[in-house]
Amino acid sequence: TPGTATTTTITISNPANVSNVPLHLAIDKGYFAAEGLTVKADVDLGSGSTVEAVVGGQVDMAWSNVVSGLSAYAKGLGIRLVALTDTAVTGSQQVLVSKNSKARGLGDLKGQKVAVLSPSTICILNVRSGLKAQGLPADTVQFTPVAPPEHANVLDSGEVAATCTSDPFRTLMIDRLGARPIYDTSSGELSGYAVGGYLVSEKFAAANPKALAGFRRALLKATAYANANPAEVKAALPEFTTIEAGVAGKVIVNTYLETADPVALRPQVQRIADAMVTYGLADKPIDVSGYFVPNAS
Amino acid sequence: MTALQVRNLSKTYGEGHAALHNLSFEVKEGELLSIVGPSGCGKTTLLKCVAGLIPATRGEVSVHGREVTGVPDGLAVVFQDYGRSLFPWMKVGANIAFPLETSRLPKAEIRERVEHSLAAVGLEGKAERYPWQLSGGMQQRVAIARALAYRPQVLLMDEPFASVDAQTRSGLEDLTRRVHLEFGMTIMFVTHDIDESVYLADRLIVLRRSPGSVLAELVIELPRVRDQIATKSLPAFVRQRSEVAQHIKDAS
Amino acid sequence: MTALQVRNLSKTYGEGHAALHNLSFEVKEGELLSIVGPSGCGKTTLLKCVAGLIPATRGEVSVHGREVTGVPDGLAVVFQDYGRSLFPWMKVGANIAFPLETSRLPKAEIRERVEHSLAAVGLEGKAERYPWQLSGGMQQRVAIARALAYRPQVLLMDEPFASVDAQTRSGLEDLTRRVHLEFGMTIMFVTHDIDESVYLADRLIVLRRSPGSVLAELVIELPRVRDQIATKSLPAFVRQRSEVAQHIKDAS
Amino acid sequence: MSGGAHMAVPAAKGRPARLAVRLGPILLALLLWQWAALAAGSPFFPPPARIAARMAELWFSEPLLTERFWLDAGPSVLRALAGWLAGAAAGVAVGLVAGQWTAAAGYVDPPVNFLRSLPKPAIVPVFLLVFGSGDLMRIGLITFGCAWPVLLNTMQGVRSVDPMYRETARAFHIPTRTQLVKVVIPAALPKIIAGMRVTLSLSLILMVLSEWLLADHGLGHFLINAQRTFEILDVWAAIVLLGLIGYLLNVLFLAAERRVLRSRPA
Amino acid sequence: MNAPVTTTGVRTEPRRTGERRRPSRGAAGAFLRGTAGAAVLTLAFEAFARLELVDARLLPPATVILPEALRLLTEPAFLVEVWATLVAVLGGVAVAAAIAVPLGVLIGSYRLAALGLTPIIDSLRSVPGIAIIPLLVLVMGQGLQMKVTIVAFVALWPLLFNTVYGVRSVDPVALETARSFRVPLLRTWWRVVLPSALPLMLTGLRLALATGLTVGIAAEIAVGTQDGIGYFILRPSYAGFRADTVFAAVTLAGVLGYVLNWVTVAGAARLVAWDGKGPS
Ligand SMILES: Nc1ncnc2c1ncn2[C@@H]1O[C@H](COP(=O)(O)OP(=O)(O)OP(=O)(O)O)[C@@H](O)[C@H]1O
Ligand SMILES: Nc1ncnc2c1ncn2[C@@H]1O[C@H](COP(=O)(O)OP(=O)(O)OP(=O)(O)O)[C@@H](O)[C@H]1O
Ligand SMILES: [Mg+2]
Ligand SMILES: [Mg+2]
Repeated sequence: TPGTATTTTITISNPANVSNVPLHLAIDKGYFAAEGLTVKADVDLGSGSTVEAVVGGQVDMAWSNVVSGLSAYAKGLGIRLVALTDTAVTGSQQVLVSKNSKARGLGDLKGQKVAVLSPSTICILNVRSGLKAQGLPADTVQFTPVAPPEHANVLDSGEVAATCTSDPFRTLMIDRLGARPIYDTSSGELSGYAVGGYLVSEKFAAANPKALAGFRRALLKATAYANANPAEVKAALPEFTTIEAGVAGKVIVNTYLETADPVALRPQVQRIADAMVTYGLADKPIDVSGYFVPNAS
Repeated sequence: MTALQVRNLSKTYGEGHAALHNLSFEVKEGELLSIVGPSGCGKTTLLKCVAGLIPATRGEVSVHGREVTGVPDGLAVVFQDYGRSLFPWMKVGANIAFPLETSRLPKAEIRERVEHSLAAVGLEGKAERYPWQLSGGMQQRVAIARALAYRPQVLLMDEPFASVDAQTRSGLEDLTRRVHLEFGMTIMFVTHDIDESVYLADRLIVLRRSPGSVLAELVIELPRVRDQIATKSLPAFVRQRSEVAQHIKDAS
Repeated sequence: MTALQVRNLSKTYGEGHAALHNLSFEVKEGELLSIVGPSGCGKTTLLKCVAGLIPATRGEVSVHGREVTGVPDGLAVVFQDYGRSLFPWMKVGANIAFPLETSRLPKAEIRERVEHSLAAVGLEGKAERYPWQLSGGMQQRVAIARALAYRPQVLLMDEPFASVDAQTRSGLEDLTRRVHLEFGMTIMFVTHDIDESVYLADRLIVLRRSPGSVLAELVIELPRVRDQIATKSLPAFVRQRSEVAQHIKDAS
Repeated sequence: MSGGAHMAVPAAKGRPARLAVRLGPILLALLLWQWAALAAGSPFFPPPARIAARMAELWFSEPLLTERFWLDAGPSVLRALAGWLAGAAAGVAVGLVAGQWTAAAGYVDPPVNFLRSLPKPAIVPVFLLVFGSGDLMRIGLITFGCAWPVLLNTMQGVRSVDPMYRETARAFHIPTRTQLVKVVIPAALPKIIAGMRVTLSLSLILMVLSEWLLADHGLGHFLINAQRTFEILDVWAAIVLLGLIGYLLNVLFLAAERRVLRSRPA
Repeated sequence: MNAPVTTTGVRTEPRRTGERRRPSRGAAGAFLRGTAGAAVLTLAFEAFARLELVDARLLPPATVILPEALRLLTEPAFLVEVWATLVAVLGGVAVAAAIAVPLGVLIGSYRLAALGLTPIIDSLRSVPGIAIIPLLVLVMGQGLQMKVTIVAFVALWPLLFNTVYGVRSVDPVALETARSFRVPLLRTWWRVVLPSALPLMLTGLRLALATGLTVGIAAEIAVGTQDGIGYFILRPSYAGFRADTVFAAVTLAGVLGYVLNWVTVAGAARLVAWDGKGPS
């Protein structure tokens, strides 16, 4: 059973996105097996409940974006970060306007609504930092959470002036609807931000230090492989995500993080935590020093 | 003139349960026809067919020369199952006034008719009660009052006095004769009481049991204006009474 | 022995509508008591109080010496509103068998009783019909059959023959006398038919109208075993019949 | 409709006793909850006392209600009620027609049963595309969801009207319209009301669902936002507030129901 | 439905439909009428979609959705998901019925029970099922157990209220009859109260099934479970611009609801054949 020291099986709930390709590569290539781990990855389609499932012990581990994870951590829910997966590159997430929109930049969206995928997304930090860079107040635009599949709907029907969208929807909306990017979220103050990573519960971390260390090693190996073979990443996408082969070729693939020591990642995460305070996603400073699962070996 | 004509009427319920078979008779304008027959012989069925409430299986019914498809104009019914024919959500007064409300009668006239007909059935001052606050016999009288207040040209009554005591019953019988004569109302009166059927009727039909059809028809030889004591001791009454009784014995 | 005792019974519905006032009488074991009175005088109310279906406002009722709080053991009621007291979702046979099912009677015995009592009320072969497929009078007879099949020690009947024809009615009256004598059944019989009340009763009570109380009490002086023709022509019958009629005139 | 079926039960006598019966169980439930939450100690299941404190802070301080209360709950409740009323009206109207005319029911039945089985979250986008993201779409969605229970109950109620009532009405030449208003509806009323009671709370639930998308205020927005940002206490506060509103609406509804059904046999 | 009223003020008989006019009985007539109704709905939707107020790739017309739905019907992968949803829905409704019927009889029969339990019930049922999904996930994960629970939670209320109102509208004379024969309480409930309340309870069941189905699928969408129709809707929608498949699956969910309802109605027809014939 999960949560005991002898566990070698780890169940993971992960969304079907680009960030999780190395995880699946590691499974397919037997890297986890080599560490004596059985990893079961359940593809989770855009639910908001993965953190709850981790805390409740229904799954051992879940992928979450950094801002969501941090905000759960800051609320004292007893979760820990095992590893970060990737960092954003240009084009991985953009603010899109519709074909007929006259907007050229963030400033033109004044007083309008932007669809984001959740109320705790890095996009809000990025857009607000972008606004600040142009000398505009943070409340120039309003954010409204919309599930990514609906981004095309709300933009097309004019319910929002812009959407902050990642791949594959970003590619699809540009391709099919003629949507136009006006801002790239990796362009500002947080450029190269970490996108997300794997969370476990405090209890699980304490009980399974060895297994988690093994997990990290295997994942690191897969990460290196992925960075070295971008073509294979794109080929793997249609297999475990919902992305169709035709689109997968055009998808922007992030840079996977090849860091063995999680502590080295602390500045990366602290930077986002600080930005959350600056841009109003957290009401008090978050100290991320206790956030990481320490390396056991 | 013929007020009501029934020709070769048959009625079969569901699959093959015949209730009426090839019934023919007519009622003249302003006539009071009694219908007697054993329980279950099809009296209620006949009445509902005449009222156009249920469709005949075969044959036809016409009222004032027009074939009955729906409920004919100017016709009212007093149902046997009075308890269920009063609307429990309306007070007694409202129950009586209800059929009148769709007419163009002025409010005051409606109110007067309600009071009048309630008084006629001996229920003065009960207009503000609900039907379920009345005794069985009182409910039955409310149903009668409703039909009377409606002033129909043709009135069908299905065992209307079954639940009232002898004294009230006599009063209601006389009331029936009175409205019949006063308004020239054509009345079809279903009963299982032989005395009552003879006392009330201008003409009388005895139905035979299963499937119901006409066994006998009598023209009642009594004066138009009748009296409970005097009329019932007339030799004609006594004779026709036992004649009907004999027929009913044959009918069962 | 006293089967049923009513002492100073009063019943007031809702706010101050008195239906019964200070009523006292008793019924001896194996006696048949008729209750007559004008419509609305409180007969049904009295019967429901005796059956423990509605609570008395004042006074008390006891059956076989035990005060009535709920429905006493071994008691059955035939309701005036027969149409609604039959369960429309049960066939006639099931309606009659229903009260027997909780007894420990074997299935065969129940079936036999159902058939027997149906036959007794002249409804052989109707067990598989639904109540709403029967005529009014037939429904009423089903309700009677149900009570008979139950074989109660005390039977309360509320105008049970109101909707049946004279002939059937005579048959049912004789049936009532028969079960009364055969099973020594104590019966309280509410009716508004004077002939019937006298013909059936061992003793008779006339109720006065509003609020109901006892106006007169008669011991009927007729032989135990009766006959529709012979008994009704006895001088005692004729005398007591008109005595009751006079009382009822006073009662209204 | 104090209920034909109330079987010889001594009704609670007097006001204090009634109050005790009314409040006793819910107080007991609250105590149990408080105890269980404290015993469990999970961050996801805060004790009711803390939830109450948070609710007071959010909505019930200042003189009586905070400005925030009107912002969060006001428009939401109005939307829910508007949708509820519209849905009930539509349900009663169609239900009457379908119940009264068997032929009409034949036409209406399949589309109705198809439509009411559509998963609501999946059709929100359709509503969005058709009605936009304003109140029209939200009220439309609530109406859409609330109409079905009322419709079905109305239909069932109309169909089981005692046939004697209809026959009586027909025998007295009551025009069809009057028959509907004065006979069929009153006879079916208890069942129609049952349907409306079911949908009253449903309207709140649909309100929350409708506010998940593109709303910038309202309880649904508050709830989903709290949930996504792991403000567990706020989630609970919103849930309890919804329960409270639902309870209050039902109290009003029951009072109205008692008035409407006052004249039924007891 | 308007009664023709002649100018002289003489009331004429409003045309009655149904009674005289031979109702086209039987399955064939019903099927034809039903098909006609469905066709009208389809055409209306088609016309709306063809107006192109909305991009056809986001809201495809019926002529695109229906063939896709037919294709899905022949796809075993889809049928497996239908089964998964069905199990959760039927399980949940069964649990709900097991709670709602006894509770409803209790509340419908006893004023005290109604008085004491109504506050709790009315508060509980205003809680949106979807709002408590994360809490349920916490306790029971994202699988069948969670789905059954959430379905049971939402299906409970229509069943409960229809039972309560059904029990309350039992004819008092019928109850007096049962009491007069000293029929024991439980038996009275079983043989008198429940049959009389049955038509309304069956309506509750139909509501519960539809609500359970929509919420079951909603839960599948909301938590991103691994199976069920919701999953089948979610997957193409996350692939982007697969509105045809999404709406085909949504349509089939509606069809499933229709079938469930039809089965209930057909099953109920015999049970409540007496309804609308006699009193109560
Ligand atoms: N709805 C129905 N379905 C099937 N059979 C019916 C229906 N209504 C009446 N019947 C049958 O038709 C026959 C005639 O019934 P009807 O009610 O006309 O008799 P009736 O002469 O009025 O008797 P009563 O004097 O007892 O009221 C009876 O045998 C009855 O069982
Ligand atoms: N539920 C009730 N609520 C209020 N008043 C009632 C109720 N039931 C009966 N009454 C009244 O009590 C009185 C007696 O009624 P009851 O039914 O006992 O009369 P009854 O003697 O049986 O008359 P009938 O011969 O007409 O059946 C009547 O005046 C009636 O209006
Ligand atoms: Mg009859
Ligand atoms: Mg009576």
